[in-house]
Amino acid sequence: MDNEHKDIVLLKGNEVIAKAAIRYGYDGFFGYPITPQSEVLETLAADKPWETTGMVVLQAESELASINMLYGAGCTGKLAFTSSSSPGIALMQEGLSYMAGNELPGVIVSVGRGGPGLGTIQPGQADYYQAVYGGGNGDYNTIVLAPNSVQEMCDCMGKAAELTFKWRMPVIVLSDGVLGQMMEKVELPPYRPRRTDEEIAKQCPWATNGIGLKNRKYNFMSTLEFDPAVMEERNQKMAAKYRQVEAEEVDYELYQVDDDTEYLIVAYGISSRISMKAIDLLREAGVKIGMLRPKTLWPFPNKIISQLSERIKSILCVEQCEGQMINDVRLATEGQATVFHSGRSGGMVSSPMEIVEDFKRMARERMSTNWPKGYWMK
Amino acid sequence: MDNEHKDIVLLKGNEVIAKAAIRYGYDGFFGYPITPQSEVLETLAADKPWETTGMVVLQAESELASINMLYGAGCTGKLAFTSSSSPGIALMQEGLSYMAGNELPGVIVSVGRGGPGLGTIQPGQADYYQAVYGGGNGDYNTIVLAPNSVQEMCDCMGKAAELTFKWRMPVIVLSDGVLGQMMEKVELPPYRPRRTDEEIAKQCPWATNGIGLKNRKYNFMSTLEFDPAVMEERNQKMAAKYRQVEAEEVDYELYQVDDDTEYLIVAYGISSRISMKAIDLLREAGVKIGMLRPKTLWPFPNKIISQLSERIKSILCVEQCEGQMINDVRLATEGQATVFHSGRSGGMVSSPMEIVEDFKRMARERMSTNWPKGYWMK
Amino acid sequence: MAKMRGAIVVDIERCKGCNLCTIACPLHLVTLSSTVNHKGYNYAQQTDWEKCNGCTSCAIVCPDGCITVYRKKEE
Amino acid sequence: MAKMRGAIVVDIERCKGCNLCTIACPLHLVTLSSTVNHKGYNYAQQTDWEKCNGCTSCAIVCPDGCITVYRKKEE
Amino acid sequence: MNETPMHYCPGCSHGVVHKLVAEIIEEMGMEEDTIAICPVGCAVFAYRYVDVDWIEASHGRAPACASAIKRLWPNKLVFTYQGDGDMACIGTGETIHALNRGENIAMIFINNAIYGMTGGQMAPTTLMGMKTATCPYGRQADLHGYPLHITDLAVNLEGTCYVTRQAVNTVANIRKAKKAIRQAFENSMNKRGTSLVEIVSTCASGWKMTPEQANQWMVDNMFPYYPLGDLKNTIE
Amino acid sequence: MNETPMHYCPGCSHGVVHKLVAEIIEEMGMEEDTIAICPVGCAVFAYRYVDVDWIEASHGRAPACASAIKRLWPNKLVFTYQGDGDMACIGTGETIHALNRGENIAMIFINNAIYGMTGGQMAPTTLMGMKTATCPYGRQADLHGYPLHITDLAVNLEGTCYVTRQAVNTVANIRKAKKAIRQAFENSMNKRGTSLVEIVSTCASGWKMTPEQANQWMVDNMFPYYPLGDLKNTIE
Amino acid sequence: MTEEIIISGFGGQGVLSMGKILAYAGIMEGKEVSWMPAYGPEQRGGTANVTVIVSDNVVSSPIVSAYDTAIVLNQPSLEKFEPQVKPGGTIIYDGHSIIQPPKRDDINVYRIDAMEEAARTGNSKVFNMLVLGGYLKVRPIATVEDVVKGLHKALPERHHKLIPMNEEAIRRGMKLIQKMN
Amino acid sequence: MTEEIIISGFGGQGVLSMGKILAYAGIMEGKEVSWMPAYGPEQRGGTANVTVIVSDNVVSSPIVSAYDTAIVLNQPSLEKFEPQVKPGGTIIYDGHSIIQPPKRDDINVYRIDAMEEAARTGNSKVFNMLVLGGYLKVRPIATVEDVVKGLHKALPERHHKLIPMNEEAIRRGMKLIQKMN
Ligand SMILES: Cc1ncc(C[n+]2csc(CCOP(=O)(O)OP(=O)(O)O)c2C)c(N)n1
Ligand SMILES: Cc1ncc(C[n+]2csc(CCOP(=O)(O)OP(=O)(O)O)c2C)c(N)n1
Ligand code: SF4
Ligand code: SF4
Ligand code: SF4
Ligand code: SF4
Ligand code: SF4
Ligand code: SF4
Ligand SMILES: [Mg+2]
Ligand SMILES: [Mg+2]
Repeated sequence: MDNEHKDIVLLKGNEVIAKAAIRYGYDGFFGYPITPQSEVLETLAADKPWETTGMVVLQAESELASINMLYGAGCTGKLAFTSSSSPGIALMQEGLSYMAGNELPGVIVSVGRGGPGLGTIQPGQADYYQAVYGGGNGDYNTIVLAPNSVQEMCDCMGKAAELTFKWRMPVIVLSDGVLGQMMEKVELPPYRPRRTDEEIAKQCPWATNGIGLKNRKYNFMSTLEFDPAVMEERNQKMAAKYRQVEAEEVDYELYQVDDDTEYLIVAYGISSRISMKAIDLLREAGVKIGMLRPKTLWPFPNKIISQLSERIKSILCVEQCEGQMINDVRLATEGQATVFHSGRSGGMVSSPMEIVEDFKRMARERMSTNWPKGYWMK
Repeated sequence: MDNEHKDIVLLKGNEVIAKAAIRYGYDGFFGYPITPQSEVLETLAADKPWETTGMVVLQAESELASINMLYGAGCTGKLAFTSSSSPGIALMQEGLSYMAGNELPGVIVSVGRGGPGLGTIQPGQADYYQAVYGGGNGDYNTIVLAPNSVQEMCDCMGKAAELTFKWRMPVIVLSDGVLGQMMEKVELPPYRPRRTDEEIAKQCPWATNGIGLKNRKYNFMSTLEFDPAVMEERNQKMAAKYRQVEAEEVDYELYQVDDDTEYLIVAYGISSRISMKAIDLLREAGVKIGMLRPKTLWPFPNKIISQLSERIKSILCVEQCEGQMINDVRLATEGQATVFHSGRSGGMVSSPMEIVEDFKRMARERMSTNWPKGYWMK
Repeated sequence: MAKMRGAIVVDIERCKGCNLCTIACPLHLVTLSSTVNHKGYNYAQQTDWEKCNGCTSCAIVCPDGCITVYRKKEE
Repeated sequence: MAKMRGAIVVDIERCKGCNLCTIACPLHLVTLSSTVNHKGYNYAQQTDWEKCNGCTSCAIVCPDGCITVYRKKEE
Repeated sequence: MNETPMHYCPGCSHGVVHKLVAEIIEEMGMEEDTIAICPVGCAVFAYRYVDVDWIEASHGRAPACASAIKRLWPNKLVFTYQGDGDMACIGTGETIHALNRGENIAMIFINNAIYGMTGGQMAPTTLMGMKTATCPYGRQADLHGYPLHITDLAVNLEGTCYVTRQAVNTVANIRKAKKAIRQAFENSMNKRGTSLVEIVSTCASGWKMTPEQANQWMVDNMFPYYPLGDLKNTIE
Repeated sequence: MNETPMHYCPGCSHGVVHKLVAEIIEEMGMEEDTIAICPVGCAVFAYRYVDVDWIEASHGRAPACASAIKRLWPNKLVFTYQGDGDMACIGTGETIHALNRGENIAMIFINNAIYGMTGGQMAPTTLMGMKTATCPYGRQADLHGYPLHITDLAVNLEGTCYVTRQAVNTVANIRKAKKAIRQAFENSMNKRGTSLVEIVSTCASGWKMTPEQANQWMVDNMFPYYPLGDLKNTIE
Repeated sequence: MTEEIIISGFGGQGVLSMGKILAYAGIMEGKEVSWMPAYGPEQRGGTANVTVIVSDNVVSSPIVSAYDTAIVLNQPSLEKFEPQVKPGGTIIYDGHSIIQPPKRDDINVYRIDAMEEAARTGNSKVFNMLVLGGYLKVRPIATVEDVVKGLHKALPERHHKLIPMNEEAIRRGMKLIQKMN
Repeated sequence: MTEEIIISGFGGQGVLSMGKILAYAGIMEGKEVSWMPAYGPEQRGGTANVTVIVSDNVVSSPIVSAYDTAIVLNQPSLEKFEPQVKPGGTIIYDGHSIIQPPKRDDINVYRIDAMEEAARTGNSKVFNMLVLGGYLKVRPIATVEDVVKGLHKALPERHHKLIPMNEEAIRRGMKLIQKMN
């Protein structure tokens, strides 16, 4: 192991995304500036990886161009990524649908801000639907990873690189402006060499890169089909793959969840960090509360939520938006628990005390009334 | 009433969209060709409404331009629409988020084809998520109407015009390639004059059109906020409006649902038409089956589905995709009923017999096993 | 001097009867058949086997690559 | 001949101390203060009330519209 | 120009151009008949400062937005106000096509060779060798391509009636720029086609200079590459 | 060119150009070192007919896709093959910026003045007065704007090394077009910047003519507006 | 009465407009109708088909699992749709375009040599009207008068002068059709 | 030990880098840290603040509801953050920039005339280091040595020559700070 990587540094989440990508052997980055993620491209531009690892860095003319560059890179079996924020990700939806439809690798970092529209440049988590349900057309899914620390921003770049080739589907790293802008200690990974052409030819016999032709037929990458029956087959094959990903790749973390836990918070990303503090405060006050933090938003940790729902009175879903993941939590409970919303929106971020207050309100309402199952506190 | 409107004509759904828009007094259309909806613009171009009603018709350079033209029109209080199909709608997600964020009127006709990506030019219903959950950033909703006949394509243009101004939010007419391409008898509405500038000034004091300035301050339309607290307030105000729309605008239709109904199909658009035939066939065989057809997909008919779920054994959700609306149906059942999927994808469309077969399979599985609640047949 | 003799073979089932070869042949040796192929097109055929000089014009303009030209030098 | 006499009033709190008026004044009558306004900027001020001819150059170049020029003809 | 203090950095060209726009609208008596469209970029808040009806368009799409509006409201003064990132980068398609359709709008184009709002990244108009946050070692052809002179492209499009390049660094240039913008606005009212007024501008913050240095740097470096003057005028 | 029967209409120019592309790749011995990018448009299925690795890009974005690929695979022959709707309408931004960055790719541009695939709608390149499904009474400046000659714009962009306009209606023109495409491909391999080869083409179906009539109409109407020949060549 | 018909052939054979005229004829008879096309991505050539339903009742599904009548105008169409004709239903094929005729014996098989007739008279435009005539002969769901009324509706004004020619072709088609089993 | 600090002032006052140096100093002490900025859309001017947490334990939430220490360098910052200081906590303000000093008496109020000192010495660059010194005096969460080590980490190599000057400013700031209540 070289020395530098053991060096613990203080970096912004966005900077770490860039540095991790270089070290994890990414082949390319294509992106367009937007607050609060511009440091990704800026860090790459400053670090000049094209002179060291050979990574290509290109400032695209728009997010549309970015995603279609990523599409091109993915078609040829290269490991590449793009990065943007809320409206920029909105512009990528057609491209994402194409990537998913062609079962391509590619990593999309989404650093959420307040919305809708241009919104605010302050942090937000209102792009859950955008990432998990997608605005692209057709039946497709993308893996969605949700880091909650600068270190995890770093690790996610490695995990995304692995998953995107393992399953041949785009991976979204859904982050937010807090994680992008805050600094924490981080241990960067050792440098991993980029794959050689030969390795790519071996790993990606499906890719359209002209290499390895001696051992295979010509490839093409197209989402168009003459015959809808063929398209349907492709969709069914993809759907089967998605079921497999759901079975194998769910990832989550429990905090203060034991047999006695009476209340559950479900939160991801920055909300999970703030919730930890809220839980500490509530535990100090004697409340038996814990947290489930999805580390993958798709596939979603349905099973564990369903299990916990059987015995937990009510769930507080904390997200910095008007309520999006809460839908998936409600689905996962299968009607067994009542789910309440907590969180700010438009660029505002909850403080730990605000979550505590929301919890108290939930507990009060929960006790005073007989709420219908799955009631959504609005 | 003039004579022409009483004339019953045989028209394609797409043609009717165009003719209805002219007659309902739309001020503008902005769109880009794409199969299977190109007849919308083509019919407008042939009918030359700019010479009669004064409606503006402009072929845009892309779907991005289309939606931003619609945005401009909406800002100024004009009644305008655009029309496209799957990947074209994907490109409109940022613009839609801007429109919703500014609470603008505007109608978007989405004529679904097989996906994902370029997919096929055959009909599809895989753009439910795209329409109902949206791929734009931030917390927003749009009203989604789901016609199931050429006549309803016509009527929806009137209903959309009304709702989009009533609630100041974009309205999506979610159709599919069958409805767009098939011909049925249709009674076109009488010509309704376009609003005059004075009427617009009165109806839309919020609009940025320079008119009516003597009676108001300068207006501006912006989704950007300096201060996230102000953005949050805007979001909360919008969320409150959405709750009101959910309370007032849910629309659905029941077919063969009575006290004895044991099985329920939930289907919208073309799937509901095919399902009607399947139900007729099943009823002939003595099966007590009926259908709930959402006419609004957002707001979704949660309450009635929840009520019916209390007594109905299991639900077959028919849609021409790998399963999207089924999520909302499952949410609506609140865990009280098991929901199964039926439908083709990628441009394939179920035949009535295929739905009958899927029903049989459901009934068999339902009886033979103790399925967990909300089990999703995949 | 050596004279070129040519002959063309049309892939009848591939031909779409666009007529471009007909126009391109400087010697007007190609016409469309009166019967159609399986796809329903009137396909191209050479009318005069003698005059063709194998210039390949017909093949060059054919968008569907239906025409093969055979050539031999005749002394 | 009639001579123009001018005087400028700077909206001190609006001023951002960009110094462009200073450069624009043909008579070098404007400088930045050594103290700052509430926003923390060293604001513009006229140093010589006598020489100003009210040419408005300073006002025209000011990006923030901080300068009002008063003029009167002096015979 | 109203009393609201502007959010721009000290010495920013946007402020000067805003003043001109406000003055012209007032002089033309068009306050009540103008629909103005501002971009995503530092001028995103233009609506705070000039009292007419304003629309904040999405990044790069102001020309599409304005095209629809002018067609729906043919008797209004409709203009866009855009930066170089907005107009010449993400919005290239909308720009070229609005110009080519000859929409009866005016387009004001603030070319400061950088992305001001997002913190000084490279714009398509950034000069060769110039340092920005995303080309910290200077713009280089192989990595970043060449500066895009979109205004020159506009000249060759049939829909444009007036294409000009101006600056606001001196009193004389400010006066000329004002005349140009007024001409463009009049063209919109007279339905003569599309007018494009480029203002070669400074961005002291993005360039990491004082406003004075920025003005000088502009004269020395920008003007040679983006020479001032009328490029096309079919009206005179 | 493989044996797969093409889906094109009788007489379509696409077929001829496909043949040329296939021949050149074979002549250059580049079958195993080519990455070709086809558009959304009638040529969407190009990958069926020419045996190299192909990518079907989303509508208009082939230049962006190709830019990334050439940078990642600098020693491959990378070219796009696009229609006028694809390249000059929805993809205007990606086209201009790839050209301006001087990406080392070749771009083949089939200008048939119409949207063939979707059934004959107006394209940006549709001539004035020409009738299409979306301008059934003929293209008119006030309603539809002017024909866009994007190839002429390319000439003024610093990143382009070779810009030419060709046709494939006669044996002689086919030969010239072939030379042009070969030059463009060589430029890509030699990393000399971007080459743009426009092929003025027919679309008998979209134009509602027979293939012969279409060829004649092209000679009479398209060539005057889109004159053939090299527009820029920095290589010779 | 409900008649569910599929008409299928090459693009350019007039399949879609034949369906449209049939649907309009249905309307003239006061019936409910639906017309649903399907085609490939080719602009010229390729295959096209249309499902027409003419019924006394409101048409629920425009998509059907089996047809009362299939009119097949090329070989692939025959292969695709012969199995989908209801037992006791009808299949009509063009004698020239179909090399291998239908084999089912639980349906009524008719042949019409419309292509030949059109070639003979040198008027390929009326091919589909000849076929329509044949169909109406064996499945008289509308009178020729109503079909002609339907033609007035289906064709743009400027083509109305061609209606007499079309009518004649319909009547000729009625004579051309022959039962094959 | 957990210290939750907010530093707030105008953009350009060096608020963010002061926070960064503090965070690095914490690392040098072997502590866990987080640094979270907030700023407006202006590129120059406007307000900026940063929340720094230095703790013996892993930092859960980088966002806190109340602060142990608030360092406020302009009037709006004081108004915003004075109420958010924990009882018994500390507020430090710059004497020149703040016209209306803090009023709470359940917290420790300190004043440092750093702006004045910086103006006096003609070196406005060290303003934030003077403030940092003052802070370290009253909240000695790190030794000056560790802060200097932190400076080495926080500053790019090319600025290392400025470190002695910064160290000196820190030490001077320690002397400048005065308790006000
Ligand atoms: C879709 C989208 N992409 C990116 C951004 C981020 N963004 C905001 S302003 C801007 C560029 C501004 O530069 P320019 O247009 O030159 O204006 P200036 O600030 O220099 O006046 C960018 C990229 C955005 N808001 N939306
Ligand atoms: C985003 C998107 N918009 C629209 C379409 C529909 N579409 C397919 S091809 C095409 C235009 C094709 O025209 P052109 O590029 O000129 O190619 P041609 O068919 O004439 O060769 C369009 C608009 C699409 N597939 N995707
Ligand atoms: S080879 Fe030449 S002469 Fe012979 S048929 Fe072809 S075009 Fe005519
Ligand atoms: S050019 Fe080719 S396709 Fe056309 S008629 Fe001749 S052989 Fe047939
Ligand atoms: S008005 Fe003219 S002379 Fe007077 S201060 Fe201003 S620039 Fe100087
Ligand atoms: S130009 Fe205006 S903002 Fe700048 S220093 Fe002078 S008065 Fe102040
Ligand atoms: S960043 Fe540049 S363009 Fe933006 S306000 Fe500051 S100086 Fe002006
Ligand atoms: S529609 Fe036009 S471009 Fe497309 S294949 Fe047919 S002739 Fe060629
Ligand atoms: Mg700029
Ligand atoms: Mg074309």
